[in-house]
Amino acid sequence: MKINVLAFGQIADITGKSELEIFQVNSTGELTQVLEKTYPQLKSGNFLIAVNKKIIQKNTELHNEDTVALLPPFSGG
Amino acid sequence: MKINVLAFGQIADITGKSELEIFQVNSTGELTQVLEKTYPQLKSGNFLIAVNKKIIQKNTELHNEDTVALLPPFSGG
Amino acid sequence: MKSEKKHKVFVEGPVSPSFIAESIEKHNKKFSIGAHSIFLGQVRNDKHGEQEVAAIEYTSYREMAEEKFHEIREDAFKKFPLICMHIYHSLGVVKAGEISLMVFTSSVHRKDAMDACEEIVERIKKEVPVWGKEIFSNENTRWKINN
Amino acid sequence: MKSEKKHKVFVEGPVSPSFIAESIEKHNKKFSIGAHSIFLGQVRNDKHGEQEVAAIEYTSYREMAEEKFHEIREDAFKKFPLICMHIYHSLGVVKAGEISLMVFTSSVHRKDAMDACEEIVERIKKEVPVWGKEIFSNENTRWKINN
Repeated sequence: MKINVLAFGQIADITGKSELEIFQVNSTGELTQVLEKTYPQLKSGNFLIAVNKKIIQKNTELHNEDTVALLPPFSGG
Repeated sequence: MKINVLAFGQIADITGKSELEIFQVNSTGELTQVLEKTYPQLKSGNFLIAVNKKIIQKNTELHNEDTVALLPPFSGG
Repeated sequence: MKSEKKHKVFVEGPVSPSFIAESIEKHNKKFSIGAHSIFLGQVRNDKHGEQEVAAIEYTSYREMAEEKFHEIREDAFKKFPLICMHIYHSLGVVKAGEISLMVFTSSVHRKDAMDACEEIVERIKKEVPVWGKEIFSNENTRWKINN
Repeated sequence: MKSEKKHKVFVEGPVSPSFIAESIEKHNKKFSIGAHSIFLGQVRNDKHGEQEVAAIEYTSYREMAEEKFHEIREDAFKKFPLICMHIYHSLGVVKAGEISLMVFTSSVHRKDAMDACEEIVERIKKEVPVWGKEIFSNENTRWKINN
């Protein structure tokens, strides 16, 4: 069970890299708990989560090779 | 007492010229009566009247050398 | 009246894309601008029975139109926090597919430029004494009606 | 997904005025168009204390952004009777005074192009995963916040 994690903007500044692999997590809730242990600054929670490019609003089950993106507030344009 | 009359667009098509001089009229009402005698097609009344570049909404007194413009519906842009 | 001369609106013939590009480029030292809104009016080949519009010939009551453009300009600067505003309108013949009106507003934030641009376009259509004569492919003509 | 490739949105660096002119010119054989509405986002030299923004570096979650641009495009064509729509957004460094976003809509009548353009710009700002990093003259950086 492997989850590909993508970090952007301010979140990538915190993680220090834009791609991570996280193993043995079954939901987005578990994933963020794991990430927050390694990167306590993520606890501020100022980001949305997209699973396979779709933004999710609540805890979501994950499957092997899913891609989870951590999206800080957009500032394009 | 001389009034300079400017005609534009469809109105100039009716009058056949874009500039006219009309004498001895004291108001826009009198002026249009005079014009309608010469150009009966003006009776349709599909135009606004500007006195010295300001559109007027009701019968307006005229003075020597005033400029009265006959303005059919605008279609710029 | 001097400020009207500074802001020449009427151009002979169409507003060209290269002219528009130059207008845009001139703003690249105005560092407080965050948003430009540009409206372009293009001549359509409207059908009328079997004929279609090949061009529009624009005429104007020029002195009054220039005063009205000035008034619209001043009102927009009062109502919206604009940094720049440019209006160009064609006189003479503009062919189908060519551009006859450009309204170009610039502001710090997008909403002001967009709202101002829209309002200026509406006012030009309603208030400025300009007339378009549609010239059909067979050389018949008809006075354009704005909606 | 094929149609996203047909409508490439991201460009490296700024959107140049000459590119905008070419985009406009390409519509001069589309004779049913009566109105173009163009929005341009320009990089401001916003002040932060004593520093000022010299440039913005744009990054994106590209695959998701392209899907979102596609969705915004499809929705706009469904909602408004548009003839054409073009969206260009910069990636990489865009200096103050340069253009980082162009939304270009065309329709028969002006209201459709203007309303669509405005709605597309709002949706891009809110929904598309793009991030701007402000680079100050002293090379400090700060993540941009949209309002």
